[in-house]
Amino acid sequence: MPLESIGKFETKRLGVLNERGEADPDLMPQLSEEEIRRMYELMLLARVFDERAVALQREGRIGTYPPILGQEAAQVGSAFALSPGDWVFPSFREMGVHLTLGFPIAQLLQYWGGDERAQKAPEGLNIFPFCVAVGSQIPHAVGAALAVRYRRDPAVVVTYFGDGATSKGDFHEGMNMAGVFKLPMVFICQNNQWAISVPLKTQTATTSLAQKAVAYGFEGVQVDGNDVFAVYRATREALEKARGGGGPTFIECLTYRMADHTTADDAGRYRPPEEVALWRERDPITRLERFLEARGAWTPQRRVEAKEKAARVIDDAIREMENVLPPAPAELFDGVLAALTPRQTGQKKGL
Amino acid sequence: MPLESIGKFETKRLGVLNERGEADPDLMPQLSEEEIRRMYELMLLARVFDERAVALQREGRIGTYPPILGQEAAQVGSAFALSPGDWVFPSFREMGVHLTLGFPIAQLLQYWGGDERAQKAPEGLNIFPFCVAVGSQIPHAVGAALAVRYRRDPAVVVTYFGDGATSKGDFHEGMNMAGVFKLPMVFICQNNQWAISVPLKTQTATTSLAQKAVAYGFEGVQVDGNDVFAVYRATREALEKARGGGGPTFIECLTYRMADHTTADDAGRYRPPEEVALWRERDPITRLERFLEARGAWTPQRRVEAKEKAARVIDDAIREMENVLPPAPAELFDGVLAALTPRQTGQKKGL
Amino acid sequence: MAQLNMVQAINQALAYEMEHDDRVVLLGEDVGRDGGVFRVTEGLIERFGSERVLDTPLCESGIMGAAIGMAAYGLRPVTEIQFMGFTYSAFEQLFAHAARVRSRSRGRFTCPLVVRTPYGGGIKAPELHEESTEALFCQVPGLKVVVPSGPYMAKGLLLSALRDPDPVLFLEPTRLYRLIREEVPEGEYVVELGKARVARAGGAVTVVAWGSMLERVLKAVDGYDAEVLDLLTLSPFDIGAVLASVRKTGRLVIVHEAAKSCGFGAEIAATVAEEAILHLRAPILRVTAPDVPVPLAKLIDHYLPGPQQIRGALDEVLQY
Amino acid sequence: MAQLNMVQAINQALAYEMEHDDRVVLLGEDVGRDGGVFRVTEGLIERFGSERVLDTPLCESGIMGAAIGMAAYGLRPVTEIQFMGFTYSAFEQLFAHAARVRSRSRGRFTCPLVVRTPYGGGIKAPELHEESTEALFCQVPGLKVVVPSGPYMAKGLLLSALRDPDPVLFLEPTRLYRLIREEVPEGEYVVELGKARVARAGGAVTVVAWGSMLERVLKAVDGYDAEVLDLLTLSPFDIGAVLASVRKTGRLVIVHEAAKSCGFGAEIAATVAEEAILHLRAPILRVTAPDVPVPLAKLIDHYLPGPQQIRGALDEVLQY
Ligand SMILES: Cc1ncc(C[n+]2csc(CCOP(=O)(O)OP(=O)(O)O)c2C)c(N)n1
Ligand SMILES: Cc1ncc(C[n+]2csc(CCOP(=O)(O)OP(=O)(O)O)c2C)c(N)n1
Ligand SMILES: [Mg+2]
Ligand SMILES: [Mg+2]
Repeated sequence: MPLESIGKFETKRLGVLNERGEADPDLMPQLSEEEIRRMYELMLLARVFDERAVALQREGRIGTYPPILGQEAAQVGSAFALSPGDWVFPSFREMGVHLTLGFPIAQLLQYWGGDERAQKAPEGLNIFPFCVAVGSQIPHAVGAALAVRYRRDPAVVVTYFGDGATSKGDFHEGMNMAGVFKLPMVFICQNNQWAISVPLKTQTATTSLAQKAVAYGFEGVQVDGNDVFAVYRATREALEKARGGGGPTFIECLTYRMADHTTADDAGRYRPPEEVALWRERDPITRLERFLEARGAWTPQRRVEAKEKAARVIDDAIREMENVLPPAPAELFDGVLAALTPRQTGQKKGL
Repeated sequence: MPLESIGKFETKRLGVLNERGEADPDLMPQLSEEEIRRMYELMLLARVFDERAVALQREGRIGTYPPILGQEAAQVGSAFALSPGDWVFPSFREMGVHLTLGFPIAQLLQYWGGDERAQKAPEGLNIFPFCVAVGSQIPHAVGAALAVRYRRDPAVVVTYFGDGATSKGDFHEGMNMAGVFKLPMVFICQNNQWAISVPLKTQTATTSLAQKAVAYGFEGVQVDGNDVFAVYRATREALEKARGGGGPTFIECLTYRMADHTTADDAGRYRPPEEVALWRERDPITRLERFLEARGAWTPQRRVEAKEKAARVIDDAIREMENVLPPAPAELFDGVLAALTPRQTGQKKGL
Repeated sequence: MAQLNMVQAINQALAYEMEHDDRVVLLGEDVGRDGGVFRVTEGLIERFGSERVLDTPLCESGIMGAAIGMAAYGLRPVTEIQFMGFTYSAFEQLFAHAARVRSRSRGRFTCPLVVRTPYGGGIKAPELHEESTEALFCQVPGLKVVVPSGPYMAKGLLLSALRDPDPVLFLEPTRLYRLIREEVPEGEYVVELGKARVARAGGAVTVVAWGSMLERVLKAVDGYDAEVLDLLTLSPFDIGAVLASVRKTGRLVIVHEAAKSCGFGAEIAATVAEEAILHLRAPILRVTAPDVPVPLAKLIDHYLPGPQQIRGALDEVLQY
Repeated sequence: MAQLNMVQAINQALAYEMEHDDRVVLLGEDVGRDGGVFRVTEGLIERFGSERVLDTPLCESGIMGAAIGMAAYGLRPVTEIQFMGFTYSAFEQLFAHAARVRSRSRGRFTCPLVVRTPYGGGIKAPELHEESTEALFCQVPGLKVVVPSGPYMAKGLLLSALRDPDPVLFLEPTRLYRLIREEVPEGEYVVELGKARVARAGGAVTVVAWGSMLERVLKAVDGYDAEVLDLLTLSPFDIGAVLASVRKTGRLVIVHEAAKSCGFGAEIAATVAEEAILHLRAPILRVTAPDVPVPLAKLIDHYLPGPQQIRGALDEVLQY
């Protein structure tokens, strides 16, 4: 019995599309040309959305905004795998997920414009409000998954969060419960390697985030987060497993925050330009373009057209957003309680 | 690059003394006869303390008390490895640690009698007050270790907690910081397999608690918690590593809570008597006696004498505890602030 | 009608509602096989199964967060936090989430959640087992706070809470769990949230109390012409009832077992000083614990307000 | 003397104390290389090294807990919590630990800890970035709560807090960070904790405020014979100063940006209703935010009490 081995664990990394745009045929997920085209357009839509949002903030037309530049594959690829009944508990930096799932674009902008009315997801789209308190949405997803299981619904619950969030107790308590109750869940970590100015190595002493799943008794996998096919494949497999009663999966999408943390941040203060330049070369959109190009399905012109199309969609949304009347003061009281307290009623009248 | 391995981990279990009392010579830690005798006496002291404390509670002479029956090896063995300047952040069920470190016995009883004045550790003994909020002491240990490092002190910081505590965010946040800052710490988990009525399998989906260290980038090891030599060895090694700048270690002492959760609990409600019976046969004290007996260093008479000696010590402590005058009402204000606020001053006067 | 104690009355309310509404599920530490550390959920796992009565890992914040997700999904979760002192680690989930699900999602999701927790002092238990920090939670817009004062009220209020569309913190005065027996109807009845109860009519002074202090107040006022209001719901509290009584008596004494500063008594006093000051003939007195942490057993009796202090305050305001 | 804004004044206080007391260490998210999200700790890691200015993982509760352990060991940690809304997850550590280290250990260990956090509304930032829940913390025996109202006070109060033997929550009104410039002496000076300041003398009505509301109040009272008290320390608050002013003016208006119910205004009003009611000629009015969660940018101006509301309250009490 002396010094006995009681557990062996291995963490793996999934990549499908290399940086030259070559897909591993054994790992390439089943996707129609049309689906791949759609993915590409969504990634461009996310890119254009992001560019416009940053510009709107600079012009003072919306408030502080957290760019998703560089994370398009991780967001679009994962959301693309979801089914309509699934539930999503996002953080605040997954606009690519919202866009993929068809969340109204004007509403996204309206939210970042400081209007909480925009957090109301359309009926039928189970996306929880943006969650600014890092990691605190994770236990909510656990609860929804408990409810899914209790109701015997076919849904899976997905929660998104960043590398920084893995340091929070919420992450731990949520992952642990998901393991114990073997819940139909997928934990998707957008490891963009920075939490504001704090680099990954100050966030954790581990070599991967995926290995953290060892602490919870279920599978964790790292995927190349700039590889939309790998992200899609890992998510789809995890969703299938969850739907089949196989329990939760933790997916680390290793990607990079190419922009500032938010429009209120200046990343130049704390990270070397070389690092950013390196990752700029790994742009997830470029990589997909290389793949398409090799198949004869892409030319630079294709990008221009797709971007123009995206820009029209976004511009419409901006107009729509800017036509929304500001909330009336009385809307302060909207939804605070199903029925206001007498004091609230008085306060509302007194406004 | 397809599905590449990015990390391999193995969790090990250390045992030195088997259930027949045979020690593995390769793993047996260096301990003099005198030290082993001292360990044995401390384990018996802990046992007698525990019996007396439960009896005192039954007689209404102290309040609710959490027995340590069965955890003597895990507590004495680990505390025995500590050096004088080390810091200890306990939970509430490590009276064997306090006894080993020389914490005044009367004070232990006084505390469980509902007198917080007893939480004042003697000068020179760096034991933090009992911590009832499960797991919440763990980050304090992290902070002390940061201070140790800052001060370049030779101390190591040890924190004790149960299996239940590993589900709390505090455990996670503390372990993670310890890994990131590579702190001189030892995390000692008393895995007694129950958290009140919640069995280990409802606490975690993992096969060991030790493997949780994989999530924090440092070593975790499981030891046979009913084997005082294994516990001692693992703790001493972890302390040496920490003192040498090698960073933290997580030690899972796999043991068993042979008694009720507290004197207010009835474990018969939720766990099978066979399980308890099984573990009663693995009594850590009996195991050490078998070891000693095989060396000709133990007879049943030896136990009787040692128990009598322990009983005298405890009885003195009980007398001492019962001679302590109850706190005066004004002591409510003791230590609330270095200087009371005007309102508090008024309240104190008005008592 | 059966004579029940509060543990039984609460158990009955939970069982009744679980029987009639399959959205109601319980979760918490030891609520299942053990029936809860105070046995409040005894027998429920046997009756409703382990899918509706969940023993959870030890993680109050996670439990609270999970309950929020369940509620948003359409269930009506009831969490038991083992002692009020352990709600602190779940504070963010309650404050920033449970209470804001409806407003953040503008009604798309809601949070019909009941958080039950033993509350208050006088049981000679360990550290953090006797907290009474209700005022922390009364400060949270979107959250209701209810404190029963006996078995009958406990059942009726809990049934209301279980049907409330918004989150309710249900504080169960631990000292009362088995202290009082009352007639409790077996079937369904509700006590409306937000309404105080005149526990004793009187004309010379109004005494406002709740939870386990009510029992103490009722004993202490013997011989005084005091009107005693049992607040029952602290958030939102029954401002109308308090003002009506104070306008009649002209004097107000508030009794609570929490420390004085920023205790819930402050809100009551401030409201009266705002709305009915001209009816007051005397200072508004608060009889409370002192501004110190809740002590352990040996000092708890000196910490909790006693009958003498209550009568002292009555005598003082009656001088005016 | 230099004209400094509050960011600079706080930075100077930290630098001064770090220079003179090697026990002072800073920790928090982004306090090092980034200099803090508001740049309050700018330049300190360069000057004092990464052993004294620690960038931590993202875990407020862990940060707070670690700071407690550092303080117990003998250091004087200063934690920055990035926004007040993120103190909620650290609430247990503050409430059940920081504030009780001294009493639980009966003085064997202490907790000289300063928790700094940006506080309050009006900066049009995301959710949870504009909270003003000071009253939660004023309810904690063993914890002090300080709110500067400008650069001069900020530096002097922070130096006091850094030297205080007990934990201090130092709330920095975010809206004021760069709004006001004042002469701030370069060297050492302290402003005593627990003392209010008469920000403007007057005879007809007392207005109590703190933090960013002070600035608003001072503008609003123009033309009124109002005495304005800047509370500066909320816990313990300067009861004597409030009572003295109210006894003189006979009227009290309290202004705070937190929601009304159980806001800190309640404690002030209750104290006055207890100690000086016979001096009052008018109801005690609280001008506060309504009982709703802090809204996002589009509604924040309707949430925060404005000059009109303040003047409305003054007009009302002056009628009596
Ligand atoms: C609990 C909490 N603490 C601090 C913050 C301030 N903050 C906003 S985002 C952020 C970093 C988050 O890092 P990560 O989880 O990696 O997500 P990312 O921003 O990279 O998408 C911080 C510290 C917050 N929003 N919530
Ligand atoms: C935060 C918190 N939640 C709940 C409790 C009530 N409680 C006391 S001990 C305990 C179980 C602890 O289990 P474990 O960590 O395994 O330690 P053990 O009691 O087995 O020594 C619980 C739930 C508590 N003290 N603290
Ligand atoms: Mg990140
Ligand atoms: Mg245990």
